[in-house]
Amino acid sequence: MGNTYQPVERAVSYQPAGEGKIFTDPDADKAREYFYHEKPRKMVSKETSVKEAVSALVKDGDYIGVGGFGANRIPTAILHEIVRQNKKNLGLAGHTATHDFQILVAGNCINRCDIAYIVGLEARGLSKMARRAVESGAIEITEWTNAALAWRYKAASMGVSFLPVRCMLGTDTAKYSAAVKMECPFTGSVYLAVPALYPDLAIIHVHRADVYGNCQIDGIMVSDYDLARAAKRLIVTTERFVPNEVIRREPARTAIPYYLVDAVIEVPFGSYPGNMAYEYYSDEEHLRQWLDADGDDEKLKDFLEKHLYGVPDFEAYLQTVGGLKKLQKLRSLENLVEK
Amino acid sequence: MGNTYQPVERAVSYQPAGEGKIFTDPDADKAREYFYHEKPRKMVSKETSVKEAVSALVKDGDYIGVGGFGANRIPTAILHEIVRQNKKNLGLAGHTATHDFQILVAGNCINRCDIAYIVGLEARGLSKMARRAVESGAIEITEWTNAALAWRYKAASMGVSFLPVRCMLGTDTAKYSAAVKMECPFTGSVYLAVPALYPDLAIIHVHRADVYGNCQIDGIMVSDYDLARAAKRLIVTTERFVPNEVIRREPARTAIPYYLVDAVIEVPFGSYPGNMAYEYYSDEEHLRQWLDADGDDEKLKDFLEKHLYGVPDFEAYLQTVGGLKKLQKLRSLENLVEK
Amino acid sequence: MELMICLASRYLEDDSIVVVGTGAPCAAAMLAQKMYSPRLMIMFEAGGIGPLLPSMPISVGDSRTFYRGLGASSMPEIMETCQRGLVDYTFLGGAQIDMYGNINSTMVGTDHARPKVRFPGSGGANDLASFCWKTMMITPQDKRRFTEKIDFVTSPGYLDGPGAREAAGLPPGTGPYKVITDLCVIGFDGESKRMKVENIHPGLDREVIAENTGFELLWSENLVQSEPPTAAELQCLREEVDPYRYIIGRSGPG
Amino acid sequence: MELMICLASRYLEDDSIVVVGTGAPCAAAMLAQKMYSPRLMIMFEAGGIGPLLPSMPISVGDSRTFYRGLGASSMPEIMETCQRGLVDYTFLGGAQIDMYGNINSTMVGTDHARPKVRFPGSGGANDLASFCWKTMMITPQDKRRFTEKIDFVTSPGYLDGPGAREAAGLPPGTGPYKVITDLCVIGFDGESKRMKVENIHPGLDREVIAENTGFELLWSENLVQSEPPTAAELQCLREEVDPYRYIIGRSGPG
Repeated sequence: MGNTYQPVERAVSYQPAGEGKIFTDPDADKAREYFYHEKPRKMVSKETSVKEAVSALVKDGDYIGVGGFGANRIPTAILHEIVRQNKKNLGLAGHTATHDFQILVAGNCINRCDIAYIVGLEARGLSKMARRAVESGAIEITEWTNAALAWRYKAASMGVSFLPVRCMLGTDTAKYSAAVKMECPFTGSVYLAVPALYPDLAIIHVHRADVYGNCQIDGIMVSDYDLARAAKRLIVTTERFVPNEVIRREPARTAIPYYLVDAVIEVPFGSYPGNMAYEYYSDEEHLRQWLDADGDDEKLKDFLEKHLYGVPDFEAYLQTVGGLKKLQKLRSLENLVEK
Repeated sequence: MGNTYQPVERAVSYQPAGEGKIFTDPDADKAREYFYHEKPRKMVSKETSVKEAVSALVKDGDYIGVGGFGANRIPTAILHEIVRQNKKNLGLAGHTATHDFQILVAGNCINRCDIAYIVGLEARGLSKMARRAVESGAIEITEWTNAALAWRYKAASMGVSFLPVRCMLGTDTAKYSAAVKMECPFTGSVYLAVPALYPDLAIIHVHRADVYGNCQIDGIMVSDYDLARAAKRLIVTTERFVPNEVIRREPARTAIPYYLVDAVIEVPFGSYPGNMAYEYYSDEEHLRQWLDADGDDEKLKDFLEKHLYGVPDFEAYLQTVGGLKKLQKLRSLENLVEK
Repeated sequence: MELMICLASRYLEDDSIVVVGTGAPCAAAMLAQKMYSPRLMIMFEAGGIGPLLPSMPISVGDSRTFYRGLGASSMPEIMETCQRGLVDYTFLGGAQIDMYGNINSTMVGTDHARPKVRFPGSGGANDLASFCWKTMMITPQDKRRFTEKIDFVTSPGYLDGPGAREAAGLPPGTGPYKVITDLCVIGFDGESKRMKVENIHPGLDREVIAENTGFELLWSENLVQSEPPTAAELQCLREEVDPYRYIIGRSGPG
Repeated sequence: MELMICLASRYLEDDSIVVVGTGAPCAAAMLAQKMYSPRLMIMFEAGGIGPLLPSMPISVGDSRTFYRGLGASSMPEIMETCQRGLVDYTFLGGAQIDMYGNINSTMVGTDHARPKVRFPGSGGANDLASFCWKTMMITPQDKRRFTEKIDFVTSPGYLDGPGAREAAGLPPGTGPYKVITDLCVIGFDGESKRMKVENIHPGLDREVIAENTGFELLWSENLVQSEPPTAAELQCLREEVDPYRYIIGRSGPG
């Protein structure tokens, strides 16, 4: 009947497993104070523009978490605008950060990064520019894994300052992390403790939301359930606005309730050139152009001028890549429409 | 930039916060071994009968977790059958256990219980019988809270042997729990560690499932996401079977995937007399009869004979309380049909 | 009961979040929504978020708790939202309470293994009292209930006084806020963390209250008479919140 | 590449669960499903569970990974399913590997802050190598890649030998299982936990393999020639699994 696990008083030791830096404060009480005093619990419209949201809610030096995974369901419009507004010295959670990392590095916005997966775009290959940025030492880094970062968000989302995990043990990944080696109080098993990650800001793209910020996400959630709850500030972009009644019709589908959200903007095709499940597939041609361009400073400059700096907003960006015609094609691709 | 939280080596002490027993083994490695060797990863039909499932999968002495909350979405058919088959010396997670606790105590099935909420039926009042059973000392108890038990399931579901929590601190609830006082490795804040709870068996009622055991639940999940994952064995009853294609149409709605499930049985109205969201409201009249009967040994004996021991199965039980007519009434009540 | 519900409803500020149980607390929150705080967000510990309550739930996990809700989530989601610091208010009941607002809902007696009387236990009460910023209680007041030493501290008030919650590791800044009884409204003294009577219900006086309390109460310097329920409050409570008089028709705690 | 994929597919037993990435591992799992293990359950670390893959995903989080799936969950759900011990197989790649199956996918060089070459890092690889029961690798084999000392242990193999995983706190019973290269199939010696060649691909011999390995290999007592891809395997791979030759059309690791 489990009596072998009856707890006894025991002296133990916490040992740092790594020499990495912790870029964000894991203190759950300080986060509580922030949430209590700063989180907007008023259920009022939080509709705004991309420009306004980035200007008001992204501060130089902020530590940012990005929703989605890789190039899938990323909030591209916000990422572009951060670059356009020339935000500096941002920290980033590199939780399989691919095209998002690439955009922010192209804008020279990042100076520190918790790394699980960066510089690559999965099967598409590596970004030479992003790679150089990390190799140059311009970005301070701490190593983690996808699960470790997911659980760091989860700790924050649960309201505790750490969680015990079983990954990273025995490896150099731990050695360059900021995890702490500890023991289970019941079994004596070895664990790593990972610190809660409360980003200053999270940016997440969703399928639908009402103007208050109640959001639904279709398909996989990746880590966005926890990211939305861990973040001090949260900007949501949505494929489309829906009336509050749509949210209330299926309350079990609410992934992000309004009281977590600081700003919400309707951005159709907002994850382009990434994949948005059930909406549009990724634009592999354009992502290839990005990768080709970013191997060369001159080419990159021209490329960014054409697609990012030289356009006023996301809609204009979409025009530079083929507009609605292209997007229709990506929709057919996503939904396996035979043509 | 958070450097104040840079970990340093530190001697600390784990102190038992309570004198309660741990009824189940929190060891994550032993659970891993069990899951590896015993969990049925074959996607084959697991359809069976209530009688067969209880006979094959419920063993005397098992520690059981029950899905739902209070009398809502409880697997009544399985609970009745456990009583009918006279299973003995069961342990129970009393995670707001109300009518489920009452049924199992009426059958004299339980000898130990992790308590968050027992003997009461919420706004309906207390079960005198259940109360006497606990007061007599016949049931060994350890105190917890609803959140503590939810997080004990969650620890098991995550595959770790403990989680840090901030409830129970400073109270007698902790003193009669089996939690351990510890510190955060990063902030030094005080936490209680709660041990993972891997029940031998979980029983959960769901809205729909395919014959392989892929399940959907409508409305609130309570703690069943984690309970289904924490349990060594899992019996599911479902309001209705659906083809696998229904599951595949909306994969984001799969609450319990097949590889967690050992047996699945179609039991329409399977949560009666409890409330099944969107299907039927609770039968307050019948629950009142239970409460009235269980204050008196003779009355209880007659009541159980009529509704439980004297009927062969759940369908026959439903006949004793008014059959389909009654259930139609409860359906109208649930769905606020104006009549 | 009507008086207590009406008084409680006035303390729930608009644009805040409250986790309630069934009975009187739910009635108070519903009344507050209709009278004073239309954007008060009601949550239930089993997972319901922001329902348009069609009637009084009979269980904190029944389908009314998420009827046309903003969310139908889970117990971990609600409890973690509380632990994370997003929830302003909660309401508790209990069999005994002491001068620091510690509550017993577990047992009467001295032997935990064989209690004289067993109650349900914490349920979510300890969690909510630990995590929510302001804990409120609605309870009838008498000497047996308001007692010097409670038999079992199920849910934390200010424990044994100033600084005790923080020393125990509970989140700073949290704790008991108001106790609303059938005799008076009690707050907690900022220094000593002891119960301090703020309002006395119409027709009653200090003596009656003292007689019905098993420990020494503090008295506010600005002790005033409770504002009785208004006609509008009573009408709303009787016609919209609890038309079948499930709560207000009964006596005793909800 | 075709050879490696076909060989890998044969090691995935029916009625088991595998977490795969994109590229060759996904192709191997799809081929296994079609040829040998129809009930093999494929998961993706971003949340996809049991899809009816319409084509090769380009990201482990793209919508193909849960197309008509049994589940579309989350990264915590997949990683916790692995940590809980339910996942039988995983596949990894990497830039360097040592005789104990430790893998480097982080960097080349000695200064972590200024690496000579930076790779993406662990992603989910360290997690999967820590939690899944049997870790497999598909990789081309050469001296630069199969090296005595790797620059960075991103994901754990048997670390520095017998008992090291358990001593580090990793779940017992887990570890590298097979390494499938363009030259041979390598297992791990039960005692020493070192790489041990089991099959040599047609037309090759020990010398070629040794020349392309930066450390001393062990050789199985039952060293046999690899069974080349069958016509049926190749047809299925070329026509059904990867008709656009995304994987098999390229050279190098997937």
